Amino acid sequence: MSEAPLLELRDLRVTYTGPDGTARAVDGVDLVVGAGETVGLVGESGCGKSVTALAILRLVEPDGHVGLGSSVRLEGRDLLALPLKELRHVRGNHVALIFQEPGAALNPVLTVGAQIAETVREHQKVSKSDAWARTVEMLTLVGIPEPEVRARHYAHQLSGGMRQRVLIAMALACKPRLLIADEPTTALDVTIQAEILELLADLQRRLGMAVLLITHNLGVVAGHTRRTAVMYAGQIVEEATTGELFARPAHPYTEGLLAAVPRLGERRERLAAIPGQVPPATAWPTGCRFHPRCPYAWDKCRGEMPPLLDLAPGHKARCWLVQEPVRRTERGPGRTAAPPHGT
Amino acid sequence: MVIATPGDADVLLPPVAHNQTASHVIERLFPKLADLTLALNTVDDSGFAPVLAERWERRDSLTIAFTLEARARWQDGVPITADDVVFSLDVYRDTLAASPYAPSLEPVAEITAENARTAVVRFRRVYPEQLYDVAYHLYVMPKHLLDSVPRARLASSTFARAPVGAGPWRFVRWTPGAEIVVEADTTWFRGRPNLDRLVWRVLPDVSTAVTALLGGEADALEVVLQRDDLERVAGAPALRLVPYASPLMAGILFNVRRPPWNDRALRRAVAMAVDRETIVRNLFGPYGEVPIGSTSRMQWIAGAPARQLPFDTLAARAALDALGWRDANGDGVRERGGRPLRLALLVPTTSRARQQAAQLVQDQLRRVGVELRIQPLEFGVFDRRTAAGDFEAMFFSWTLDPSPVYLAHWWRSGAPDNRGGYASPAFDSLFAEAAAATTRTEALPRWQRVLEQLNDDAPGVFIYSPRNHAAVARRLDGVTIRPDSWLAMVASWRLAADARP
Amino acid sequence: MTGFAVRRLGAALVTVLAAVTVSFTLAHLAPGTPIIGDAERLRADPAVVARLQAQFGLDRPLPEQYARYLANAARGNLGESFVLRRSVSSLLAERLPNTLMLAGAAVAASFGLGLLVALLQARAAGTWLDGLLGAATLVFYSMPAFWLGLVLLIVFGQTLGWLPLGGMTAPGAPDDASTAARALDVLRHLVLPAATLALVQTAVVARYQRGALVDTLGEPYIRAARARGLAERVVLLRHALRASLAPVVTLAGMSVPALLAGSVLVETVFGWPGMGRLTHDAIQTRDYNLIFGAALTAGVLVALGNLAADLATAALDPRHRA
Amino acid sequence: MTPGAAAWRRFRRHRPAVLGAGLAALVTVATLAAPVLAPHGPTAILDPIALQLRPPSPAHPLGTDALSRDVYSRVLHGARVSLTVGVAAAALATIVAGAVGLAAGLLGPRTDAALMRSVDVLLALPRLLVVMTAVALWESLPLAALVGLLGATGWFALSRLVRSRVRELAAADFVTAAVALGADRLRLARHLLPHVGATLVVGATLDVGNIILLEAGLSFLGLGVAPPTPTWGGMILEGRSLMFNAPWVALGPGVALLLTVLAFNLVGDGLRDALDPRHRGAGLA
Repeated sequence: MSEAPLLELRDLRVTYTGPDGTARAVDGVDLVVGAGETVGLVGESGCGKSVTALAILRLVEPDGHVGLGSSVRLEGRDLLALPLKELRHVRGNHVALIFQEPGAALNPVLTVGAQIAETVREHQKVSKSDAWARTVEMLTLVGIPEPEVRARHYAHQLSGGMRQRVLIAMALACKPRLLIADEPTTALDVTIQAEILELLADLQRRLGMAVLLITHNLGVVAGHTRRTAVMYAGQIVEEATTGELFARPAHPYTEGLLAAVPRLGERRERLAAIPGQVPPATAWPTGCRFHPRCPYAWDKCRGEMPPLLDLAPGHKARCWLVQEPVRRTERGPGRTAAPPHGT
Repeated sequence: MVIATPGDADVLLPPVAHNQTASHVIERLFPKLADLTLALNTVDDSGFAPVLAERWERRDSLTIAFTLEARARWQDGVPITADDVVFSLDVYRDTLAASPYAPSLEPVAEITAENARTAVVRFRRVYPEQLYDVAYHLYVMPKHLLDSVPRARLASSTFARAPVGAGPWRFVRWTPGAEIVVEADTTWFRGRPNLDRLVWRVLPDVSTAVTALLGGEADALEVVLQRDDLERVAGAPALRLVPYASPLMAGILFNVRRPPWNDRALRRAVAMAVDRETIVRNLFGPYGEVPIGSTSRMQWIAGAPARQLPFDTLAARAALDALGWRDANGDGVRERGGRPLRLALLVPTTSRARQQAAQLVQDQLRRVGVELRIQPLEFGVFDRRTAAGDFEAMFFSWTLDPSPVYLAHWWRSGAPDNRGGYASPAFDSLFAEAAAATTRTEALPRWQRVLEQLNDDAPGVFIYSPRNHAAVARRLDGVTIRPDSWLAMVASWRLAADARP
Repeated sequence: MTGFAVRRLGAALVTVLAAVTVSFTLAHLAPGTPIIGDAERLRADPAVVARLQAQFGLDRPLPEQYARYLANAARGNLGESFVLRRSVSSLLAERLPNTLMLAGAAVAASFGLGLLVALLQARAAGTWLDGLLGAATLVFYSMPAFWLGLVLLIVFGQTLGWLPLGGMTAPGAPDDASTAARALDVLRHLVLPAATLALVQTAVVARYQRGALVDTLGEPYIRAARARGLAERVVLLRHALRASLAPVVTLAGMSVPALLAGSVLVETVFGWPGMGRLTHDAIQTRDYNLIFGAALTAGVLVALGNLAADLATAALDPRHRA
Repeated sequence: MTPGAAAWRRFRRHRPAVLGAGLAALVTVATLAAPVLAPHGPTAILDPIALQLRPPSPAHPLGTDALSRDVYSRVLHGARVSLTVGVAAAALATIVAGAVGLAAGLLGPRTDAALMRSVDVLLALPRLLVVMTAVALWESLPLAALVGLLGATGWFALSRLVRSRVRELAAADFVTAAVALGADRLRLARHLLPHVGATLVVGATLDVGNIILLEAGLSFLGLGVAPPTPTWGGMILEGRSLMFNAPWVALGPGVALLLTVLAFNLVGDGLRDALDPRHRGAGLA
């Protein structure tokens, strides 16, 4: 048979236990990322996408717990079963992670160069000076001017875009096979966002790695990913090739997200948003978890949780509308009167 | 030999040193003309042994001529001359040097250097203890090293911290707060001491000193005073207790200038309410005693059968009632004319024994309706306030002089150390008679009357006189202690034969 | 940078001045007069007293005495101790190193131990080990230092007999003792007093540092470091500890007043010949010049501590290098 | 759930804090009921010869001291001075800290700068030494003066906390609104006081322990309340010279001191965690 995919999540579940009860932050996620592929994972904050990213590298411990039946396979090896020592060899080396707040992800009291070099030295048996050379090389690669000088700077001495470049350099220093980028541009200026995305795309081509791009903004995945999965309330609610998803969104949530994407040349007073908020992870609604916010919801949605239903080859959605598409036309989204903001 | 000492020396210069540790070190380093022998007979000349002076002669009733030892040298090699003796008296007398010992040398009119080896002392008046005063209270110091130092600066001079003497011991070093070291002068003209060096180790208090002794960190301690410490030493196989008569006497002194304590009957009543025996047993167990009056065991008059006030609570209560002090309001304290019978007692914080005794007295007086208020004061403040007469009662502890004549300092009308203001013509005349006696047999009954006069007038309550015990390591032999100065004979102490390396 | 230095220096000067002024004010507000020499000298002769008063300048009006004192102090002349009859500066010079040794050892020990405890706790935050160590530090934090000293003295000095009972050196060390033997001797005497002072301070450091570490371990950059595959040891020591060290180092610099106060009690218990005991004696005997000298020294030490804290903070946290 | 109830719930869940509160209550009861609980008077000399320095026994659970007094009874009575001084001085310090903190936070930048610079300097003074100097120089100080002295030297750090809390609040909407409505500063202070209350209560509780230790330290140096009134520090001082022969004399008061200070520190930690949610995690686990 064919080789195992690069990354394969099966029934990933992550729970947190706190004073308010147990939060099922990630609740049965299946996801596959092929070698060299770019996949988008989209959803509002609080829907579990960041936790999914962390869980891949088992970074949710000790506060969070990964479900017993879950598996995270990297080229067939289950990372969840790996001893910590071997897992560390995967972290930063085979799979790298970049976070949304480039400022917060850099240690303020170490120079950025030192942080890149230490990563290199952690995973490769190289001398200090070689690691430093590699650091400068990587900073050059991500387009930082005067890399020698910048390497000796601290995070607070760099601009936001510069910091994100540093993080990318750091993530790529060991030539990982998979880069998980969690909201890599959210904290940045719009102009810099584009630059960073271009840089990522460029590097991906040159280094031949796979990218899992996590964002709340569908606009970011457009043009950058081949496939996109949409997450809501700890679950994947829709998955398709990016083009298909934009062309034929099947899940009302996806529709909502698409409506929120600012289109070029379009100036609107306010982004069309999905009414309401993601419910707290300790109390997911019964039935379809989106039903309280869904303009189409009917009794079935409230009583029974839909499975991921195949819609077309490679296009799945977790919505009863897939079975009863007729209901979509009966009740348009515009008819719900929703409060402008959550309470 | 390591001597544990609770408290560092202040200065190592005889006329200006004040504390015990300093005087012990000074006594090892500087020579006197002559010294007392073990008998502590201060009255006639037979009680003295030559030190710096090889002999002396009485030229008349006011003059003694001392011939200095020819071999005597300062430890820097310079010979000791009569000029040094003249110079030393001058320093003691100089008001700029402000020596506390000046009053003891008051009877000396002048000292002249007849030639390099002869110093002639002239006294102001005829009295039996002339030799004692000039020999015992005057240390001879090197003029050639001290002459250039301004008198007011003597105490802070480098000499006072690293003295050059001419005693049987030679100064080695002084590490303030830690230790003072002297070593045997092997060339000393009266023969070298047996031990090689003496180290005074400064420790925070007696209890720690005892523990240091028990742990083998020290060999000797001047006084182990309290019962619990004594029992610890007594139980230690490597140590022994060497008893000797104590120069110490402690008790409560009333300020008789302050009413109602000018009332002799009131003082007597209070004195009768104090159970001195219980206090002594509490403080010292079997190792202390109730003094017969204003004297200590060390003084030769301590054996006189003097009459004392009895401990008699009933009599005390009756006397207080009779004086009109009654507890009308039932608060447990007697009052008269609306004024409660209260006595404020100053006690120095430095003395554990006095603190403890004061609280016992407080308890005993409470039983007869007298309220004793204890005011603990730091020693310096205690001393200053009592010297200024700013007190109602003080808990004193006096280190007495070997000579009973010095009792005058405390009790004679207007005497410098008469802090309580006691003034009794009867006492003054009895005292004069006693001091004029030229033999002990003649003097003893007269001293007894002196003591009885004090007991009757009760200017104070004479509570305890400890039986001193030095703690000494068993490896030391030949340990003889002269009560007035426990290390006086240390030159003859030696290591026991089986302890020699 | 110059502005920074000038500001710091100014603050230091104000601290020193405040220490002297407070002691001067307290001393002169108090009833009674200073004891010159001692009571017996006072009794000697009123003329002598007057002359001594004049000699020490105590007959002048207060503001003049104060100004005079400051002027002399600025020239390095702290006057003479009334009681010990030596120059105050020589007394301070003699005692200060001992206290610095004691406090230095205590600071070093409390830091090492405090950080270790904090690391153990933070790594196991929320577990029984964390709770146990937390309870232990709180107990030491609540313990009177002088009492702890007594207990240590009984246990290690008397019962076990491992360590000396007080003082700084064994008595009568031979003059030819080697430097190493002397150092070892002082070290043996140092253990208990330093441990007493250190244990209380350790509790402070550990409590503070645990909190800082737990906060830091929740920072995104720690997760980022873990995500890069760094060993837990590296994450804890190189990333979390370093990043959370600045506040506790500041705390150390600011702990000079507490250390000075602690040294008074601990030196009294152990008979350690340091500044604390000297100050205590000076206060007890109303040795004015010595009190002022001690206050001045304390002020200088506090100012230096603050300065050291500033420098260390700047060294540890690049964000503060402004 | 009101914030108060939430805080109370958090405090109740904080097991060490509950333990501390229990201990503190116990000490308080001991203080008030000492005459009933103690088998002997604190100054009662039982038998100065036969009962001197007896080790602990059923009759004298903590032994007797050099004057044959019952150490247990003295420890019970000693709680009075410690607790009175601790609570009263902490209360005083807290009031001053609150006043200074509010003044600095509300009276404008000049007052603020002046007050906070002064606090900086005052913080640099070793508290024990200052108090020691004052106590020693005044020879005998009544208890009230001691309380005053300890209170007057205890507000520096807390005033700074209060001030920063006030500044934080001053930026809050309701204060801006109040100012816009022309509320005078006194009114404003009244508005703010409940909000800085948590900071004050926590500070006060933690300072009680500190002050008790300080008072004990002074007594240990012989600078405290005069005998025969029993104080824990004074008892340790008495026990100090006896520690090799009769360690129980210093042991009893030392443990009492430790437990009392521990109690207040536990309660203080618990209160801080309960009242100041931002601080949670940084305290004791």
